[in-house]
Amino acid sequence: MTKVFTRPYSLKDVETHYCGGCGHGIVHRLIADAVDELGIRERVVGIAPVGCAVLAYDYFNFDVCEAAHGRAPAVATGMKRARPDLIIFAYQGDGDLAAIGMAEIIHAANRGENISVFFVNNAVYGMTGGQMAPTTMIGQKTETTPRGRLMEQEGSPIRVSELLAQFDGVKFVERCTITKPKNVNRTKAAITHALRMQIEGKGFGFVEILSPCPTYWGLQPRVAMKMIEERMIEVFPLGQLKDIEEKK
Amino acid sequence: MTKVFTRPYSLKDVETHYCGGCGHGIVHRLIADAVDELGIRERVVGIAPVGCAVLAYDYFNFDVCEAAHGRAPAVATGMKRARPDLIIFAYQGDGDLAAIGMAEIIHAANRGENISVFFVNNAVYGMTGGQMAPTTMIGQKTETTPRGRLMEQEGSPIRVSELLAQFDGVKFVERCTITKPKNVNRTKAAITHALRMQIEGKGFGFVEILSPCPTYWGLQPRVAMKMIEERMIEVFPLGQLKDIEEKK
Amino acid sequence: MAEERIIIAGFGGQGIMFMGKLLCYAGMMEDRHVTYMPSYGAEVRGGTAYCNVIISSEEIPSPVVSDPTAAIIMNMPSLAKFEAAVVKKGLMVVNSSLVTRAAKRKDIELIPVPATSIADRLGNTRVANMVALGGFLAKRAVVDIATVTAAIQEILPASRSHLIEVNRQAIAEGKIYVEAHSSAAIWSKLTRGFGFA
Amino acid sequence: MAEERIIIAGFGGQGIMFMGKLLCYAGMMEDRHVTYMPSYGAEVRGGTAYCNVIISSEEIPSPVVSDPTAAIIMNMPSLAKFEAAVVKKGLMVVNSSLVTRAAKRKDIELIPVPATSIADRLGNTRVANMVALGGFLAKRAVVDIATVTAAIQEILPASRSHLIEVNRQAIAEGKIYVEAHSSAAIWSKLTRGFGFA
Amino acid sequence: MAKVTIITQRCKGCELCVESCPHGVIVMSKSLNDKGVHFAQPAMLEDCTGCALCAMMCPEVIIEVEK
Amino acid sequence: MAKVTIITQRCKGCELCVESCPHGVIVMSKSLNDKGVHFAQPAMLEDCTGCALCAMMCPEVIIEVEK
Amino acid sequence: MSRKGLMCGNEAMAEAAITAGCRCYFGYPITPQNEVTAYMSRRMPEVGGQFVQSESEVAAINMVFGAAAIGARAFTSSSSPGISLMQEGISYLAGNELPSVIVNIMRGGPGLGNIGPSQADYFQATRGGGHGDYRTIVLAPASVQELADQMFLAFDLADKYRNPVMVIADGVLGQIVEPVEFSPKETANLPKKDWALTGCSGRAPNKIRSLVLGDNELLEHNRKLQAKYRAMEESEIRYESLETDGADIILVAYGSPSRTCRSLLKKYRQEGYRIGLFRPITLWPFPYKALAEAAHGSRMVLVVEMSAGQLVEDVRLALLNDSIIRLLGKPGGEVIQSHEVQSEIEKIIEEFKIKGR
Amino acid sequence: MSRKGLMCGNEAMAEAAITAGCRCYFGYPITPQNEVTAYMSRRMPEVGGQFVQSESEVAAINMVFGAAAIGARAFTSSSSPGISLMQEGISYLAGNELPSVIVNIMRGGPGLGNIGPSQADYFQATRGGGHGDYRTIVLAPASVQELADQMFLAFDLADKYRNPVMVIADGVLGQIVEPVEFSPKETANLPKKDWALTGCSGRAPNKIRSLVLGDNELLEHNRKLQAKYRAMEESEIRYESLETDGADIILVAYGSPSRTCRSLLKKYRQEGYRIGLFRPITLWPFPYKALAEAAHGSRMVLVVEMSAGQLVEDVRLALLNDSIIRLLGKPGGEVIQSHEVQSEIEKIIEEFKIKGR
Ligand SMILES: Cc1ncc(C[n+]2csc(CCOP(=O)(O)OP(=O)(O)O)c2C)c(N)n1
Ligand SMILES: Cc1ncc(C[n+]2csc(CCOP(=O)(O)OP(=O)(O)O)c2C)c(N)n1
Ligand code: SF4
Ligand code: SF4
Ligand code: SF4
Ligand code: SF4
Ligand code: SF4
Ligand code: SF4
Ligand SMILES: [Mg+2]
Ligand SMILES: [Mg+2]
Repeated sequence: MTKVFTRPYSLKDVETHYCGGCGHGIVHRLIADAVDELGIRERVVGIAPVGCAVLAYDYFNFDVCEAAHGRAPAVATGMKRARPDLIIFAYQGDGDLAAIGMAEIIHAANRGENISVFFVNNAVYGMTGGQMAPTTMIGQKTETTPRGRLMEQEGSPIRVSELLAQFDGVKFVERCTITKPKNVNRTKAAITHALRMQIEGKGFGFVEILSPCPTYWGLQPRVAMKMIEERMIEVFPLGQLKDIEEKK
Repeated sequence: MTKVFTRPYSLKDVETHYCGGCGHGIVHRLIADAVDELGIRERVVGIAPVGCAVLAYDYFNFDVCEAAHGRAPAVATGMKRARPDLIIFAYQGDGDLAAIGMAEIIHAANRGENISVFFVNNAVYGMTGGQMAPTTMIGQKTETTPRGRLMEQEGSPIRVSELLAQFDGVKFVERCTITKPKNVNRTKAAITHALRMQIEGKGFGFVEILSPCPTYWGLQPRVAMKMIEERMIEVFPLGQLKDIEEKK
Repeated sequence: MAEERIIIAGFGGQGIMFMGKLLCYAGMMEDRHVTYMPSYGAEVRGGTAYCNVIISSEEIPSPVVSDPTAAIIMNMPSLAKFEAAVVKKGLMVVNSSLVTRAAKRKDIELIPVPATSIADRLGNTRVANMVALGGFLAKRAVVDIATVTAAIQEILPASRSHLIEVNRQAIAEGKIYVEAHSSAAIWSKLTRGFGFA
Repeated sequence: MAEERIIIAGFGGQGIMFMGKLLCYAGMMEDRHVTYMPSYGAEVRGGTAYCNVIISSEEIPSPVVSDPTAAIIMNMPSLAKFEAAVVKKGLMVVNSSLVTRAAKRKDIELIPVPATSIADRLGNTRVANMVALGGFLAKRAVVDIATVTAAIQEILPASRSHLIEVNRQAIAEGKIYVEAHSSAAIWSKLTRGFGFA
Repeated sequence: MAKVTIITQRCKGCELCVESCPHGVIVMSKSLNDKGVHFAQPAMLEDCTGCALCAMMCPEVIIEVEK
Repeated sequence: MAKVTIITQRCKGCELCVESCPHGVIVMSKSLNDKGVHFAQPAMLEDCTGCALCAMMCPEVIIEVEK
Repeated sequence: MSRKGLMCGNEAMAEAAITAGCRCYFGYPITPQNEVTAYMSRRMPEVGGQFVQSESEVAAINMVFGAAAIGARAFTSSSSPGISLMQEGISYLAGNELPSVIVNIMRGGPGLGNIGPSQADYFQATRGGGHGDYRTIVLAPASVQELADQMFLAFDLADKYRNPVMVIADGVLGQIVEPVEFSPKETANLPKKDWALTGCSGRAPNKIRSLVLGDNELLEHNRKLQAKYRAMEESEIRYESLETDGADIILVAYGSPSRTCRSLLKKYRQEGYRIGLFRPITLWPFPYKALAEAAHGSRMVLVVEMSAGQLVEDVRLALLNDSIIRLLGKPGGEVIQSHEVQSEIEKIIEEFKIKGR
Repeated sequence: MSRKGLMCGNEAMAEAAITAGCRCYFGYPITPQNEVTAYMSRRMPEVGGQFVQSESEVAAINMVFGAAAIGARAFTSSSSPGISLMQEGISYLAGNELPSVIVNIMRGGPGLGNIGPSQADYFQATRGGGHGDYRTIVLAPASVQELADQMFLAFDLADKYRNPVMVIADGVLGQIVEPVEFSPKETANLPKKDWALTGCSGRAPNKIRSLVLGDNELLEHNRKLQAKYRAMEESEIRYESLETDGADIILVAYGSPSRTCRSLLKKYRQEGYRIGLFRPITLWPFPYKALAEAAHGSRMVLVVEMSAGQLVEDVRLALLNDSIIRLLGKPGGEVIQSHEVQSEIEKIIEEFKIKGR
């Protein structure tokens, strides 16, 4: 018998601290798979966000760095400018990237830094206990929107992929999800594509991943996945928003 | 004889510190005119940026406040939330608004704060001596792009109006300029419109004004105005980008 | 009882904080001096969670419990972490459904309660905390069970009021279980490891 | 000359800083000890700009000039600001094209130079600074005019090298002007206000 | 026949594997692991096609599939 | 005939008014104001229509127009 | 009307602010003060106030700036890294003399650190982590009740002096649940906010700005600020001195460690040892004189703090005598246990042959 | 190779960094240090280095973080308000032990203040304006040459201790133009950066993080940091003591005021007064002992600083004797004039009947 699925080498064989059914674990695996397949484990450097994925350096089996809340794109810029031969990716949550870190992601994107950003959008602040994120959906109840998010009070969910796709410096943007195997594979392809473009010096790649936070959505993991398909995709449509490699 | 043009009451009768031919003076006058015409001098509060217009509180004849560099939209949010009956506007430069203050403007816009923002885009940091701004044009020489701005190195100029127009919370966006009387009047109309919408509680209004910095463009004021018409408008097209009052 | 200093520990998600707050609230309702301090400290999701509760007839100088007079241990890592801290002759209530190794201390009173199994039986694994609390109250009546029931009503949000009954029932079951198992019988089981459930 | 402490003051845009740097650079070329300190201080655009230059045969402890031995005053506000500071018997060169009130100090050597007008005549208002500098050097030969001309060549960016000649000429004109006007003649004019230009 | 192995002590009981298996191979245990969790376990292994869909969905990456 | 007044001591010599006057009414002075600036001044006032285009363009807002 | 209830420190602080008339809260989530944001999101709409979850701490402090500038009572809260991000804003608030309240529920650092309780932002709060010569009054509560009481006080002091006021507490105080009562006091005779930007109706325009460019203008402004700070030092020093009279050993602590110390006082007094506790309540202005007096004649002063040694510097400045000062400092977000203090005390007793009964 | 030229302090600092092997500069414009950004934008491409005009100071310090994490020499510079915005980042650099250099060309505050020269960020630099128990070495140059020399030193010290190093100078020093020479020294025997994130080729993965969650882990980490800080106090104290032996009056000053003081020494010595100057060069670690020794036997210590009184606190901690310390503090971005120092000295001479020749 041959192994048809095993843990990627780039993912340490340890238990995560994530809640059961959390999407972060799946996304970690996909990144590790992509790194293995591209054969870049020995020259990749990851940047962990401040958010539930803060301990990513304990899970990835390659060099990983912490970054202050929201500043991963600036940290990535510093790294890539100093060592263009390294492959740099930032892993960020929606609070991290779209709230406190909005200026940093926009400017790194606009400068067209040759880095890859993996954006895990779970529509909530997981790590701090389920507060509203910039991507929280209208009507969604969170710790800080006990009556549900109101457009009039808190504005609409921010569509980061659409926002970033506009900048000339950005070369690849895709929004994916991990609700079922097909989507998981599509996500892996997008992650791989972004990294490959970086390897080839083609510039800034961005993959947004709609991901469940069963804990702060107050839903069973399976139901949370359904929720993404039934509600979240409506607000954050899946698909490739930009790819300079695509023939038009 | 009747006076067909006199200094607006909302503009103090003092000399400015601006260089000869600087656009800030014209924009100040337009805001003062609008405030006079709307009869809101006694309930308007302006917010001066950090930039050449930092001393705006010495020129406007109504209540004006300083804000830390880039944070005027946050300051405006605090004011308007505390006193919705006041009319609050932020006056910002391109370094202030589009570099250090990018997160604040985007989030105030997305929340749809009922405020008005007047954005003076002169494609350069005037106050600090002519460094590159996020809106500096490709090829433009500045203190910090001695070889001219390079797309590959510093990215493309950021089109803030286009960026903000996308947010649901934003109700009015127009890009104007002040190169000649016709454009000056168009700018005044836009400023007045934004303020009127605020008065009527209709939400976030944004007016971008292409404005010359003859000093750091190294051009005669008249030539600087030509430069806007010949080069800058190409990159930053004039016109209304959004108006919820407009029948579609 | 002058002062009871209690540590409650388990996995995040086992309702550890709710137990602590409940005890504390009941104490206040009975006009005791109370403090409650969660360990929001070292761990994030998935780790061990614990809290400190002090119920006293006098003012409480410090809310920090370093020498607990009692501990309620809901899972294995918590046993390792707190076993040594309990004062001599102190009480340790253990969720024997999940704690499958015997405690080492012989100088404390050890009360195993198969809280998770009993809760499973009641149809809601999540009330294992209340089963354990019932067991604890059977041994240390720091507050009246009636007060605790009243306190549940106070602190459960209206949206969860349908859960009051199962919580009440779980407390009762825990108390009954402990009362039914004489300590002699328990000690003998202990030496064989927790064989319940 | 052991130490010359010079203040140069005028509007932003009059090339005040360039004058200062030039003097300083020339001083260094002649192996003097030099410091130059701009007043990037209190004012922003449109205000008064000034700088401090010290040229000395000894080490210079502090670059701050609070008691200038000489001042070059390019506009009216600068006169008000620095007139009192100049040491007794010190030198004050004044751009009489723009400074239309007489100085109050009688205990200093006052040299009016219609620098802006002369520069206008040379076809470039902007070299008024060099005219005044020429006037200053006529009175205080802290550095050689040849050195200054060489220094201009060094510090003007290549893109502006076509301006070297007019700058050189302006210095010469300033020097000639001052040499041509005996101080007696000047004193008499002073009492009538600066009537040049 | 394919083989699916799960490190059950690390299972968090999210049931995403169960949900994704097209053949109902994986079921949740009645008993608890040390975490107090009803864990996932392969039941009708004979139905397993080795498609690895279960493994792809497991956030803990504790499912291995051989064929 | 209209009348244009300029506070010449505050003029910064930017010439935007000159540029915008359709009738060439405003010219720059030969002499300097206290700032050392060749200032703007209305010259052929008889041609002035009082359109105020000059005033609209003046950053210093020192032009007044009467008609 | 006074309400008694069981609340965690964070909630008590939030409710106290509302009772003090604050209707503007701007904040960004961070552990261990998330209960404030959650509470305010619920309560503010109930009382007709404003809760904005800001996009960052930088935005939060500047929203406070805006609300304060129009004369409203506003506050924000955060924890260590978030407070670091506010340093520019706090300097602006001080420079512009805007009354405002900032709460720091401190956690372990430096960097991301952990979320354990800490007192390692003492220097930042008392010396000014921002730029320029400014001071904020710094209050240090030691119980949930005091946290509530000091929120009233903080708003009053802020208004009285037109100055930002900080309340700093280790994470324990934010998290512990204790009974608390809200008894809104008659607010002191506070100055009118005629400087506020409320629209220039019936008066000349106001401006609020810290940029002052004239010759010596900023110097004058600073002198004025310094005079205000001297006035605070004159009038606003607060502390608690427990059995320090004639004590051989004096413990110095604030916040939750002061409670651990207090719990030991009785024990040692019962054994006949003369041991006292000095607890600064205002960390700035610091009770230098009072501490010097309290420590007069004592053999040893033991400073107990959850940091590597910051409060101890003020104790040194108070006593100007290093030989009688000892530090029990515990950095890294870890609670100081009773037995740790005890063992330091035992060492002192032994070393100095201090007698019990 | 050594080059001599006339440069302003800002440019000299920038060139020195390049000579020290720094190929990464990240910064945001602010007066009075704009010459650095301008210079770097020109020079970095010439030497194959990177200049990024960051979107803000927050971004700049985090770019430095990134470059430092992969083992490069990186630096940023700013002025007071910008440095306040970097406080979180500096705490992260310290917590993560990343060698890096931060320059603060101080201006008048608080708030926007003005762009005049100032020394009012002394507390921020020496006590840590960020959160948590951390220290940065703080160097204080007094001339353009020293600014250049200290940049070499700063990079070496940063690498030696894996710690951020700050260079702070009042605006005068950034702006003045003086002759300067760059003589790249043999770099000391610096530790290998085997902790850097360079790709895990041929070794186990490295991680850089300041979040440490295990029981007492952060405590241990802090103890390690503290031990490092003690080592710095042991080895890195630098100062200049001029004619302090047997002096009646000792001036204490750093940066450009120290030059004003120095210019008075000669004058007074000529008149037969015994007057000396003590100039701390490292502000942290502060030369407490050296100052105590220098001041031993003197009648009065006059602290001269461009702030309302911050350095003076370290002088008090050094001398533990308030009665001989006097302060000439000038806040608000104003230069201290020679005659102001002189008049303070005259007062002391008179009051203490100090004799000249
Ligand atoms: C400066 C600062 N502000 C706030 C925090 C607290 N904080 C930690 S994680 C987080 C948000 C996490 O949300 P997100 O980025 O969406 O990640 P998730 O946990 O949802 O994956 C916040 C606010 C912090 N650590 N630092
Ligand atoms: C925190 C901070 N960073 C930097 C500065 C310095 N600074 C003042 S104005 C300015 C940029 C001004 O440019 P812009 O906003 O375009 O206004 P303009 O002068 O062009 O009108 C900068 C960087 C500052 N005052 N504060
Ligand atoms: S809180 Fe949400 S995002 Fe965080 S680990 Fe749990 S499920 Fe995942
Ligand atoms: S520098 Fe430019 S923007 Fe600033 S006042 Fe001068 S012309 Fe206007
Ligand atoms: S490999 Fe496929 S068939 Fe087998 S258990 Fe997994 S999902 Fe089911
Ligand atoms: S997906 Fe993984 S963690 Fe979830 S139930 Fe299945 S085996 Fe367990
Ligand atoms: S009013 Fe019209 S016509 Fe008259 S000067 Fe002005 S622009 Fe010319
Ligand atoms: S537009 Fe105004 S400032 Fe410019 S030249 Fe004309 S009058 Fe003078
Ligand atoms: Mg999230
Ligand atoms: Mg600009």
